Amino acid sequence: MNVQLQGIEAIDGTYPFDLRVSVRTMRINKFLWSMTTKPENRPQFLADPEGCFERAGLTEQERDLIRKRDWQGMIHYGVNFFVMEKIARLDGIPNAVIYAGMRAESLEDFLKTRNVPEAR
Amino acid sequence: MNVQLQGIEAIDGTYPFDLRVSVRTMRINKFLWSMTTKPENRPQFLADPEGCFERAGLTEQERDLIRKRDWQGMIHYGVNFFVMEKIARLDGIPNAVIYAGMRAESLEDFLKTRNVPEAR
Amino acid sequence: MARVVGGIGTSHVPTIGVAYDRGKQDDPAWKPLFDGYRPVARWLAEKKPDVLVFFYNDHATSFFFDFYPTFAIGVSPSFAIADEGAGPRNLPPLKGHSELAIHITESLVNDEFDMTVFQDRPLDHGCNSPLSLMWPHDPDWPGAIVPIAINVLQFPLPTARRCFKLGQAVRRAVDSFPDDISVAFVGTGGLSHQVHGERTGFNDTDWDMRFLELIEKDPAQLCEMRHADYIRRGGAEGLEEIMWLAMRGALAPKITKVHQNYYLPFTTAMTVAVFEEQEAGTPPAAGRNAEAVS
Amino acid sequence: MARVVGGIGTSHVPTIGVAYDRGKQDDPAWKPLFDGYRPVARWLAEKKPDVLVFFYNDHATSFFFDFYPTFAIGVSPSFAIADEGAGPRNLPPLKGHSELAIHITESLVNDEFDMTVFQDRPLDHGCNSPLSLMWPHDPDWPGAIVPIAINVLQFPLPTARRCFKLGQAVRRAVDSFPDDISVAFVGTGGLSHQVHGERTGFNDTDWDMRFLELIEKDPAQLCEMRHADYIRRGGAEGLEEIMWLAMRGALAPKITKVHQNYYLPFTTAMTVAVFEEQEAGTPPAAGRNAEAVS
Ligand SMILES: [Fe+3]
Ligand SMILES: [Fe+3]
Repeated sequence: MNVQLQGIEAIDGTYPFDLRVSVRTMRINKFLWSMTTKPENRPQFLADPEGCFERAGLTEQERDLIRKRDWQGMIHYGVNFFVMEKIARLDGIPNAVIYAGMRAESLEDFLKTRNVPEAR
Repeated sequence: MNVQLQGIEAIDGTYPFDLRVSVRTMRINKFLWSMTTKPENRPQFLADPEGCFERAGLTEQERDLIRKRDWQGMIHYGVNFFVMEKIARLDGIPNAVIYAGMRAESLEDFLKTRNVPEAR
Repeated sequence: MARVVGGIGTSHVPTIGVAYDRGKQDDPAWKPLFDGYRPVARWLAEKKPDVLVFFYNDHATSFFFDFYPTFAIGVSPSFAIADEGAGPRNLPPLKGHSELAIHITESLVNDEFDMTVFQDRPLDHGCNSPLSLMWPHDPDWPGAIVPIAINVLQFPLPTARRCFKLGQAVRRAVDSFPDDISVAFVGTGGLSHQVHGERTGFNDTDWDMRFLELIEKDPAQLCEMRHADYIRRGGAEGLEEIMWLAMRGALAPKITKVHQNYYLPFTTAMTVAVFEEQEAGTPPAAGRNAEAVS
Repeated sequence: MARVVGGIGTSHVPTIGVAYDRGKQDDPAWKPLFDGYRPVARWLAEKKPDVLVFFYNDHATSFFFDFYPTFAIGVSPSFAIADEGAGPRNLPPLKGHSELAIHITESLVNDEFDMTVFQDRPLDHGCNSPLSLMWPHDPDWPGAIVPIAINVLQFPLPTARRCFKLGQAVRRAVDSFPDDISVAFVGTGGLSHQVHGERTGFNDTDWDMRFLELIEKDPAQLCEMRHADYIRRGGAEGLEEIMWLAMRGALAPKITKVHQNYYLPFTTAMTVAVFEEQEAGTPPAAGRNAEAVS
C-alpha cells in the first residue's frame, strides 16, 4: 500500500490510476493511446474500429466499452482519463459530455451544476 | 562542466557520450537506431541505404561515415558505440573488426594484443 | 551568472488555449480569465526573462505508461506543439535552451535527482495553454523554455516535498550557470478540480484560497501533505498543485505576490499568480541535500 | 516478509551468450568462463530464490536517447528477449514479478528515488547473457526477475554513491514486502574494458582485483570515486561497475565472498562473484535517507 494514498478509499467516486491498474489495463490504454495520439492511425480507427479491436486482441468487454463510449464504465475498468478523452476529441465530443457521462447525468443536468456553463 | 568527468580530457582515445554530444548527433543516432533495432526497417535499410539516408535528411558527412562503415570516424563524430555496433550486427561483422577499426589497426594486429584471440 | 526575475503559478486547462484560439477574449464567459493574464503578460514584457523554466505535466500525449518518468527534462533546441487529437494549435514551435537544460540536468543528477532526459517530444497543453496567454508569439516566442515534466498521472507520484526539493535543486543549478541570462520559474496545474469518476466537477474555493496563501507564505505546510490530502481538499486532478511547489522551491524563502487572478467558471479553478523575491539573489537552501524547508 | 539469500556480481558481455548458444562449454577458449559459472548455478539451485532483483543496463536496445532514464524499473509480468540485430536468442521470455516490482517502486518513489517505470520492453544482453549461464531455463525459468536499469551510457550518469543508495533503498523495500518470498540481488557489468575510441582494448587486472576486494570489504571507497576515476582505472565501459554498487548497497554491511571467477580472454575482464551476508537479515541502513556508508 502506497502510504501517500492512505485514506483514499474514503473518498467516493475517485479511482487512483496506480501501477496495479496500469499493468492490468496496459492493453486497452495502449490501444486507445496509439489510435488517438498517432495521427497515422486515426483514419483506420475511425473507419474500421472492429478490425482494429481484433488486431489488438482486445477482450469483448474492452471493445464494448469503446464502442459505446461508456465513459463511466471505462473509468471503472481502469482506462486512464487522459487516454480516454482523446477518443472524444476524434469524435468531436466536448469534455462536458464525458464529465456528465462519468457522473451518469444528462449533459443538461451537469451544466446546471456549473457557475458559467458557457465557459466549456 | 560535469564535475564527475573532471580530468577526463587527460585520458586519450576516450569520447564520453554526454548530452552535448547526444543533442548534436541525435539525427544520425536515431537513424541508425531505428534502422537496426526495428526489425521492420532492416530490409529497406539493407536494400536501399541511399533512399533511407535521403528520407532521414542525413548530411553528406553522416552518409559517408555509414557507407564506409568508418568506425573510428563515427566515434569521433559522436555516434554512440552501442548504436553503431548494431549496423555491424546486420552486416554479420564481428565486434573485433569494429575494435580494430576504432584503433586504426588491422584485425590481425588487434588480435595479437589479446590473451585468447579465439574467444571473440 | 544567471539571474532570477521571479515565478509564476498558473492553471493549464486546455480550454484556455481553445478559447484563446477562437478569439473569445471579450466573450463575457471568458473575459474574467483573459483579463487576469494581461498583468502577467505585462510583467513578463517588463522583466524580459530569457528563459522560462517550466514545471508541467504531459497528459498521456508524448509520454505513455509503457515508459513513464517521475521527473523528465527536455534538452532539445526546439519542441513541437503536440497534436492532442484535434490537430496541433497554430503556434510556433517552442524554443528550448539546450545549454541551460544540460547544465541543469548535470547539476540535478549529481545532486541525486534521477532525471529522465528527453529530446524531440512535442509539448502538450500542460505547457502551451497558459504560455499562449502570457507570452507574445507572433511571429515567434520572445525567449526559450526548459520544460521539466512531473508525473501527476500514474501513482506513485513524487511526494509534495520531493517536488519542492526539485525546485530547490533546479535553483542551485540556475545560480551556478555561468552565462548572463535571466530566468523565471513557472509552475502549472490546478487549482481545485476533478475530471474523473463520479466526483467529477468537485471544487473547493476555500481550499484554493488557503493553497494560494500557503504557497506564498508557508510552503512547509504544503510539503507535509500527502497525495490523499491533496485529493480530498482539491480534487483528484487538483493534485497537480504539487507542480507549483517545484516553482516555489526554486524561489527565495520570502516572496511577494504581485498579482493574482482566480476564476471558477466550469470544472477547474483557473488561477494565475506572479511572485517576486523579497531579497533578490537569496539562494533557497544552503547546500546539497538540505532539508526541504527549515 | 521477503528473505534475502545473497548477491551476485557478474559481467554481462554479449559474447558469453553467443558462446553459450553455440555450445562452446568445452571449447578451450571458453571453458574457463563456463566452469566459473557452475558454482553460481549450484548456489542458485540450492538457495532457490523466487526472485532475482537485477541491476543491469540497456545498450540502446529498448531505450533510446530521445527518452533516457537515470533509473528505470520494469513492472510487467513478463519481458521478451530483445533482438539486438542478429535475432533474439532462443530463450523463454523472462518472468517478471509485478507485485514485488510495484511495491519496490512505491517504496523507492516515496523514499525520493525518481524512478522511471517501464512495461513491455524487451531485455537485452545486459540481463540475459549472464542469466542464461546461471539459471536453468528449459522449458522455463525457475523464478522471476525485477529488472532495474541504470544509465551507464549517456552522461550525466548517476554517481557511484547514488547507485549504492539505490541498492540500500531497494533493500528497505524488499524487507517490507509482506509475502514470504526469497530474493537475491544481481549487479551486472564490467569489469575492466573499453570498447570505444583508440583506447579500445584497455584492461587492468590490478584494478579488477582491487575492485573485487573493495566491493566486498570497503564499498565506501568505491562510492567516493568519480566517473572519471572509474574510466581511468577500469576503462570507459568498465564504468558499468557502478551497477555492482547497487547490488552491494542492497546487502548487509558485512558479507562473505563464497565464489569468484576471473577470466580475461579478449576485451572484457569477465568476472562472477557470489556473496552471502554474515548476519542474515541485518538491514543495510538504519532509516530513510541515511548516508550511503557510515
Ligand atoms: Fe493537467
Ligand atoms: Fe554493458
